[in-house]
Amino acid sequence: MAMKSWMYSVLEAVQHEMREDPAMTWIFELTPPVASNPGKPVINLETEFGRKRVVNTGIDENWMASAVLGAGLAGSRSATYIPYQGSCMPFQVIQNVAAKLRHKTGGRAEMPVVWIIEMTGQTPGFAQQHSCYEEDSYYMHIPGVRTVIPSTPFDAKGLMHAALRSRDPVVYLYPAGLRTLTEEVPDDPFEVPLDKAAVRREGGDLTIVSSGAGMPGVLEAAETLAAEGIAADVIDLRALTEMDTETIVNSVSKTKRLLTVDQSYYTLCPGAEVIARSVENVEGVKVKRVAFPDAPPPASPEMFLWMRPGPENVAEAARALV
Amino acid sequence: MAMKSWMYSVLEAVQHEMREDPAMTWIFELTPPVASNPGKPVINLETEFGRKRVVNTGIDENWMASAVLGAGLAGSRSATYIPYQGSCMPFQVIQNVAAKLRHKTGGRAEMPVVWIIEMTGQTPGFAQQHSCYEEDSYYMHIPGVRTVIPSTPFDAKGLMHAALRSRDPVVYLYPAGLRTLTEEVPDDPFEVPLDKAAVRREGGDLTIVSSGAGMPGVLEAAETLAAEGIAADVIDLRALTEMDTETIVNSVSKTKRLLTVDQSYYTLCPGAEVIARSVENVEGVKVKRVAFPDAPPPASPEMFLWMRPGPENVAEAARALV
Amino acid sequence: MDYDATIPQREPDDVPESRSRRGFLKLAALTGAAVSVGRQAGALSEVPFAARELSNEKLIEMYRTILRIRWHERTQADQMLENPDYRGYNHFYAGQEAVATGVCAALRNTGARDQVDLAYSSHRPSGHAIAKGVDIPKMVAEMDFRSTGMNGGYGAEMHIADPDVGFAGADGMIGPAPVIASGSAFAMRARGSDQVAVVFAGDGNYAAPHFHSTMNNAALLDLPLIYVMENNLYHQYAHYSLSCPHVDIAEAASVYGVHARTVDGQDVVQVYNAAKEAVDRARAGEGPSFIEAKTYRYYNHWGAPGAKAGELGAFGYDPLAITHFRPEKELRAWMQRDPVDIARKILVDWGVVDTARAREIEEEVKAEIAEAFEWGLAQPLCTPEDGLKNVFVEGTVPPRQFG
Amino acid sequence: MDYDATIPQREPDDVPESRSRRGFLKLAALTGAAVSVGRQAGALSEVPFAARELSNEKLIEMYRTILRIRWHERTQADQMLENPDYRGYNHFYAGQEAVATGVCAALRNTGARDQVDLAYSSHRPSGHAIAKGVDIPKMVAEMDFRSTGMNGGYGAEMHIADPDVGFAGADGMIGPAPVIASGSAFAMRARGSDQVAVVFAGDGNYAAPHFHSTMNNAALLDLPLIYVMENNLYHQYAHYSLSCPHVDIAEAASVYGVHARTVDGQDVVQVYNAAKEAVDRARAGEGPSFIEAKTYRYYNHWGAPGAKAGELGAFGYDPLAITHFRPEKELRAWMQRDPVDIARKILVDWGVVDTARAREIEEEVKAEIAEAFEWGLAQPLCTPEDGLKNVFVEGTVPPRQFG
Ligand SMILES: Cc1ncc(C[n+]2csc(CCOP(=O)(O)OP(=O)(O)O)c2C)c(N)n1
Ligand SMILES: Cc1ncc(C[n+]2csc(CCOP(=O)(O)OP(=O)(O)O)c2C)c(N)n1
Ligand SMILES: [Mg+2]
Ligand SMILES: [Mg+2]
Repeated sequence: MAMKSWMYSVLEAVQHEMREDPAMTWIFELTPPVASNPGKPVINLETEFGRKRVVNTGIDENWMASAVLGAGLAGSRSATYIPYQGSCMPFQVIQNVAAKLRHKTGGRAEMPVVWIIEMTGQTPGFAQQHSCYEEDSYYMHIPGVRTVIPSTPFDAKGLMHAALRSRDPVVYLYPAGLRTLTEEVPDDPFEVPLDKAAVRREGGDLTIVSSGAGMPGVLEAAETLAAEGIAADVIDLRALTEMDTETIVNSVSKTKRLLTVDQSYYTLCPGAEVIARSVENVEGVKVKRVAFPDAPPPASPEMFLWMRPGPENVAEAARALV
Repeated sequence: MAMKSWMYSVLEAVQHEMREDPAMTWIFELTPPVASNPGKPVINLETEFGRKRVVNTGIDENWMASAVLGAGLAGSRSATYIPYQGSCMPFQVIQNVAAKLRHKTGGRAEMPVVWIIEMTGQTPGFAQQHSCYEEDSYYMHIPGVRTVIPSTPFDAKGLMHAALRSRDPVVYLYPAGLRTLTEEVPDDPFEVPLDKAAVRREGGDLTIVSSGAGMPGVLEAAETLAAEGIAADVIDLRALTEMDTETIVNSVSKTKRLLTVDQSYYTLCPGAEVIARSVENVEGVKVKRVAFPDAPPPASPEMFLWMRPGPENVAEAARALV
Repeated sequence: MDYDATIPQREPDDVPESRSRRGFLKLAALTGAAVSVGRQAGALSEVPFAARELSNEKLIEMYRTILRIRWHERTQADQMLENPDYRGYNHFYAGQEAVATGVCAALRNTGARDQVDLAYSSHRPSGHAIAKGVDIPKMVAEMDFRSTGMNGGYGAEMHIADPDVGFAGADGMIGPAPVIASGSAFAMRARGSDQVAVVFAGDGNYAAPHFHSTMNNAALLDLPLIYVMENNLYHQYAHYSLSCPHVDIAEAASVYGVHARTVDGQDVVQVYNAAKEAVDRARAGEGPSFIEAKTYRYYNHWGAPGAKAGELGAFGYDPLAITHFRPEKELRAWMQRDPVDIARKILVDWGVVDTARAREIEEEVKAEIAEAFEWGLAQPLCTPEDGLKNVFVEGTVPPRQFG
Repeated sequence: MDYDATIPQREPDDVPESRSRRGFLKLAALTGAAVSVGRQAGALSEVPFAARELSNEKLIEMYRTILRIRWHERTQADQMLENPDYRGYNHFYAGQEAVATGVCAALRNTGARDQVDLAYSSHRPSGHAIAKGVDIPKMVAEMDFRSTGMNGGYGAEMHIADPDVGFAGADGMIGPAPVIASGSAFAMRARGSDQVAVVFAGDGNYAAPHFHSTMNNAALLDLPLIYVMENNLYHQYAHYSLSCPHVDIAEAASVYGVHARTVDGQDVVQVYNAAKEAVDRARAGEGPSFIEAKTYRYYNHWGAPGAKAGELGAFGYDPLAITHFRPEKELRAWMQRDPVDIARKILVDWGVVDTARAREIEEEVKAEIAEAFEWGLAQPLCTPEDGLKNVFVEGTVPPRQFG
């Protein structure tokens, strides 16, 4: 156990699995699979496992995503790290090939593969193509791949172990803005389940549901609200597909107040699904939805920071709801 | 005015616009841009306008979609017909380039382009990659392109005129299963607005919202229900982005009962957004959602036809709601 | 052979006059009917004649495989044409049998997952599947959506797969399969296995952007990938010159440094020779190969329109009066060089069997296929609720059609 | 030039031993520092020397353009290093100035939408933008997110565009721009215009699947497309030999039948000659061209790390100790062939200006750029609510961050 950075926690999991399984491969593009952490040995997958197993080639995210799928079908566990700029380049092969492969073969295809897909949304000034945070919804609508999105270094490691060990293909969304988080993370391997939401706070006045990069702002807002006497259940989805409806419905049945918070565009943001499932199952729920407007993120920090949902927006919407 | 097939209605619109504008181009792949209709001259865009303006090259839907975008940016109106097999091949360039281009240039990019994207979902036996009906949600989450989905030959023609004349880029989803529909369609050009839902039936007991290939089954169910004394408002979304919230909210405020019907996968189907917007705006709404399960469509007709929402499913869910 | 007629008609001032296109037209006009002969001679002289080492048993088995594919296609076409209860369909492979057979004869088709060679197929999979060794009755059942089919009735024609014999499976999309196959080859190389990954793809795949990814990465990483391009001249209604500036698509591959061959796809021995060379290279760590097999399909793109029950091939079907449609004379010219005939003649010529025995084998195969259809079409239909299974390894997803 | 050092170190048994890769290594070792000289001589002898027809005014204007780019970069780098209030950033183009300048000098940079030639740019756009003739003060304002900037502060560096001068704009993605540019060329050809579409793309674009789509369709349709590949040897930290089996990427283009040239990207005259040839061909309906300009960037991939205010270039920055990082000696060797120096020497040598006048021009340009920054950084900031505009042509979208 030690304080660990996000990236170190993730690569620790990958390193462990690659040591256990000499057939496992890793394909990268921009980010060399290297991480260091105070008081810990440097992890460098490329030098430790060699360029036959750990490789970068050209800027071709579709090849990267397809190649790990092919590796899986050949019986080798495999993962790739797709940088956010290329986050939708492999969309078609995941949506239309990988996601349908087990079903179409009547269960005979094996796909022990993980696509780590970076998401951004954090850096003001990077604009439309480099500040967007929208992929959650695209990948969430796909059945047949498990789509998860960690929001803490602990979960990042535990979900990585679970994803690499899963026989289901996993889209592992990685909110790059959370890279600077650190927390206590065990050295030994452990799993966080791929289909369970986390209740981050228990309140009773309202339910706030968010995920990934939305979580820090939500937790900050919940703190503020608590100080004002408003106690919120805070749910971190973690699993987008399959979504943990039970945890949401349990909370909403109790609070009858639901606030969803997303950095993704409003229309069909994950919160839309959370709301729909809640009101399908619970009557008389009051709802509100905080999300990025249906506009690409602009470059100007003045525009961008005003549009991106922050803790104050969350707190304000919560106040209006209770 | 004459009874016209779907494809004839669409190509009539395209032919008219191409005659008006000698710079306009059309890129096709499988389906030669040819249509005939009893008592009407055959339309053949390729022979009428020549292969400099009407072209097919290889099986490369990303090129097709990107090429019309480039044509638009060069000042030429342009459209392409993407067959359903390639429906998500051009996803990235639409989502991450075209949709962001007007915003990122501060309004200076002009994109008078239309991507006609075929959707299937109708033919039992075609299985996962050829019976799916899922693209509505992927394209609907994208801001900056107008995504529309006609459900009748009349709308198909009117929306095509509107799309081709729009300065906004348009994703025009084409439910291929509706190809066999015919109805009275005017010979002269006319427009159906790109952002207005259609109220197909007025009832008052409940609101049923659907779109595209879902519509025929919904209308059939509404008929059945009417015979039983249950009167439904039936709304055809037509515009997925930007969605016509007003029409939905007006109806739901009145009925307080909302049933959404989609052929798309349940999680984040368009109905999730309809439900979320409804309950954000109207209190005390009872909701139900009919959709394709979160599984790829299987080949076996027994499995597929059971899973695909049909008129009986719609009627049954409506009965349970009122 | 009415070769020129295969080139789509165009208005002179409407024709893109690229240099390579002009080259294509000229070359095609010059060589005409001799194209495949010229290629054949080339292949004979260039590629080591590995087939000389094939045992008589193996040669007979290859002949049987060709016949199994042929009679599977013909029987299924007859079903489609005559049996109103039959619901299956196919993108028929008849005419191309020697390609799948020659290639798969050079592969390891049994063994554990780290032993068996993998073959990726396309939307036209039945020939590849049979050559790779799948259970034909189960495939027949699958294609008619039966619950005891090879894939439980979930996939049917365009999605059949049988990992047990290394048949990675059909794929209904043009583009992705070769890239995915290169990933299998990458994994094989990474784990130090001598397996190879083969992908069968049509000429339509050349224009897909995936072609570049596949070739480039296979070359850069020296992958044990064998790309078998079955150039049957058409994708649907379009002649390949509309989408490819090369006469031999193999040229496009060799530019990446990929070992490339063009072979007569109607002659199983030539296909085998090229495949054996490619497999030996790949197992020895010498990297990827590309084999362009010139071939032709006897039926139309999909299903049996234009065909008559009991007759081979489909003639004169062109409902949309598509200008680019393949001419009937071209089809008839190709049928003169039928892969079944060619294989039979070789076996007789080499003294492996006599004509009578060859005919006998054909009758045996016909009976085997008839039985396969009998068994397959007698299998139980699927249970509706099973559609909710096999989304993930475990569990079922909830029904959602009821609201 | 320490050329070998640019090739990533690898363990012998870990190296993919593709034939082309070996060829690459051998050729690079053989030619060493002489690479660009050899190419230069080749280009001089092959490409018509169109520059002989350039007027003195035009030559001086080209020199000014190079200087404008150079001083824009240096001034902005200094801002980033020294002005804590400066928020802009750049992927600096310094070192590559001759490419954008030589190409755009051969284009039509004004006129209506059916007259002006279009240039598509990349994530490294400032040089292309200036050469195409955008308003520099407005670009400076845009890069610092000002509401009166070229794009209203919506886009900033990686998204600048100015359709008025045919600058179709930057694009932060690797891959799509060349394909889109080919669509512009398609439209130009379809409407019978003699316009051309140019796309600037880095060596990183070679491996993207889009490369194939662009080349193939440009060739098949004979499009008036000019693909200018600025091969500055690296994409981020990776030498291009990791992603490309060719020494000259132009080889990859010529295979499609696209007219291809390799030029010394440091010499504006050679770039111009190749560009003029390509433009003339395109306008005459002779189809696409590919120009590979061998060049180098003086700063690191992004921003100014490793740079010192007031000094040109960035040295010795490699925080992640990346094995594939470019060696400092390589950078210094390239700086010996600086595009500004080369352009100045040519002008003096041809008697267009004397050294004193050349220096004077440089001072004028420096002053012009300084003014541009003064104006740009004094512009008003954006209004938050404006972020909801320009999603569609008309209207604003609703705010949704408030719930
Ligand atoms: C991405 C994509 N676009 C379009 C199609 C429709 N389609 C199915 S098969 C086919 C033609 C394929 O031709 P080719 O690769 O030559 O194979 P052949 O049919 O000749 O065996 C096309 C266009 C598809 N399956 N996938
Ligand atoms: C699809 C995609 N993947 C990854 C990136 C991240 N990226 C930005 S620039 C760059 C390197 C580009 O190299 P090159 O094309 O040689 O241009 P240069 O930077 O040398 O000018 C990369 C990988 C991107 N922008 N787009
Ligand atoms: Mg073909
Ligand atoms: Mg570069």
